[in-house]
Amino acid sequence: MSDAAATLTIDIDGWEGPLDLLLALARTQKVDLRALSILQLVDQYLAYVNQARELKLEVAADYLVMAAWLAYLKSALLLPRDPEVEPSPEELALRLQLRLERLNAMREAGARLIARDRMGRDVFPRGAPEGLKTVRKSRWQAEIYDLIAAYGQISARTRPVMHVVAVRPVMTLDDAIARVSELVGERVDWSTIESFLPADAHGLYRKSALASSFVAALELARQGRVELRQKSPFAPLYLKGAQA
Amino acid sequence: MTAPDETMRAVEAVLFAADAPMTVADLRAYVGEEADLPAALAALATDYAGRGIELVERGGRWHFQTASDLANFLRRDREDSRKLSRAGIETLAIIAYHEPVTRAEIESIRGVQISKGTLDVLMEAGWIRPAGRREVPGRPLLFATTPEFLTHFGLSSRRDLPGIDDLRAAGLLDPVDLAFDAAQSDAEAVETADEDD
Amino acid sequence: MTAPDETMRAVEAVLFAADAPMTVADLRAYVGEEADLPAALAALATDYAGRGIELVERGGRWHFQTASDLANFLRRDREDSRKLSRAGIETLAIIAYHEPVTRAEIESIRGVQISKGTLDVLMEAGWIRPAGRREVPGRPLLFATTPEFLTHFGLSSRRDLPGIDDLRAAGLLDPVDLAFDAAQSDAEAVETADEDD
Repeated sequence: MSDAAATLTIDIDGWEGPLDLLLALARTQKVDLRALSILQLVDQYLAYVNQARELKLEVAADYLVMAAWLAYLKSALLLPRDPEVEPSPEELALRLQLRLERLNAMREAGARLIARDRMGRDVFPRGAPEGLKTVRKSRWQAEIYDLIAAYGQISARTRPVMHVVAVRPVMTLDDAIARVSELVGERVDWSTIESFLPADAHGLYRKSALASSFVAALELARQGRVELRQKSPFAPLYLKGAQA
Repeated sequence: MTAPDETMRAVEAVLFAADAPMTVADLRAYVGEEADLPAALAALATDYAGRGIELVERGGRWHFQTASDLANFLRRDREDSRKLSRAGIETLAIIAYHEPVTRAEIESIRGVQISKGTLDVLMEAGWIRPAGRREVPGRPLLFATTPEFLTHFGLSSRRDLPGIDDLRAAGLLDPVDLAFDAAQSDAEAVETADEDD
Repeated sequence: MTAPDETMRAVEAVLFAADAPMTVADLRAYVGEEADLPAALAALATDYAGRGIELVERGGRWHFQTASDLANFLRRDREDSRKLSRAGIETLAIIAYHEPVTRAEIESIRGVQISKGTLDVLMEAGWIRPAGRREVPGRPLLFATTPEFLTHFGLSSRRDLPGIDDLRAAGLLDPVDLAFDAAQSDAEAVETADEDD
């Protein structure tokens, strides 16, 4: 058995992994892979690896893992069958044989492929082709929307910007002071600030009138012309003309 | 066309694969000393006469070439659909709205210089044309749109282009101010709703 | 060899001038929409059969090349620059015969990891390409051969791969698991047959 192994050069680097080495060893049996003796192959492999180690060659870990697995397979194949153990050693051996067959098939296919008449080695394309010309014509695309939007943006970007503040209905502070001081003179009792607003004031104008009238009331109180009264925060605000 | 002999086949293959025309001496180095090359070349030239490929001799050098009457088949036109650049579309828009217009005027309206390529592209697209010169110092060229421009954009005349007011109404002008006004009226709507409560 | 018609001449010239193999659709862009290209190609292939130049189809693409038996005239000072390693050849064969195939599947057949360089070399040669992903956990990349692979190795299609039919019939392109199950059921069938005797 070691004779078979010895026919292969001891050069662990030359193998593309343990399966490659196994296939090379299997071929030395000179039988169809389907008739391969797995037990014999295991012995071949173990002898080869041992020999390499005796020669103090560095043996990569995966070769040793394969060696350990094959040693286990061998013992399982030789010892009485334990029906509890799944998969059976025969199944493991069959799987190994199937893998070797597949690797062998691809190795032979690769050899046949590479031996074909290959472009640039056996057959040649034209050495100096004139080449074909493609004359490119661009068909430009743009949509009317793009055109109009672009003009809008240019206009927006370059036209002089003029800001117009929309006219809003407001009561100015001067108007409110005049109005409140006039009305307060006509009244004797405390009146709510709302009663000083124009009866027809609505919406934003009413808000503006209320705010202006409030500031007007504060100003008039500062001048000592009105008195203000409020019972608590947010309670109605009352005005009355100051005692002369 | 007779069945070629081995010398003819070899010459045929060598000339085909060669990357430059070859003299008889060049060929001999490949095909062999004994071969009757002049005979093989003459026979090949006859074989190829009238085909799409011809064997020709120029100054003692032989090569295959495509038949000259077929040159029109060796090129083809390809139309690529390409989108106009931003500069292109802006320039086109200015010409369309202001034509006839000089390049300097386009630049002044755009606020950016235009490259010559931009006008070239619009010209190539067939959308603008030179339209005389402005009679001012320097006599600058004027540009205007073409009938193809109207066709491409589905316009029956330039008057179909929306005016500034239309653009504003469509939200295409001054989008910042428009957004502001929209936000304002939303706010008022909310206030009114509050008062109704 | 009959006198070529105009379509044949045009196809001949275009393929001759082309610097890469061409599909019928490629040719049509040059020769014209109406031309009966399949007929012209078939007639040309017949015309050139046995000459020093041949018209061949590889993976649907047509090109002229020198006849393979003339390699000895042409190989002069050309060395095989693309010398592939054993790993490269095996990996290429596995991809070609099994495509599309993942890296893990290649490794499982070879019983060893592929170094990164191996796939790179094949990819750089233009013979393999990534071909999508397998929709399994991890979505591994798939590899397949290219049209250039067929051209380089002189294959009309993958069906021309040496011995592919035999390999398929023998189940040697099936994964080990599948082959194992098949072998097991065969064995059971034999056992049952034995018992019947």
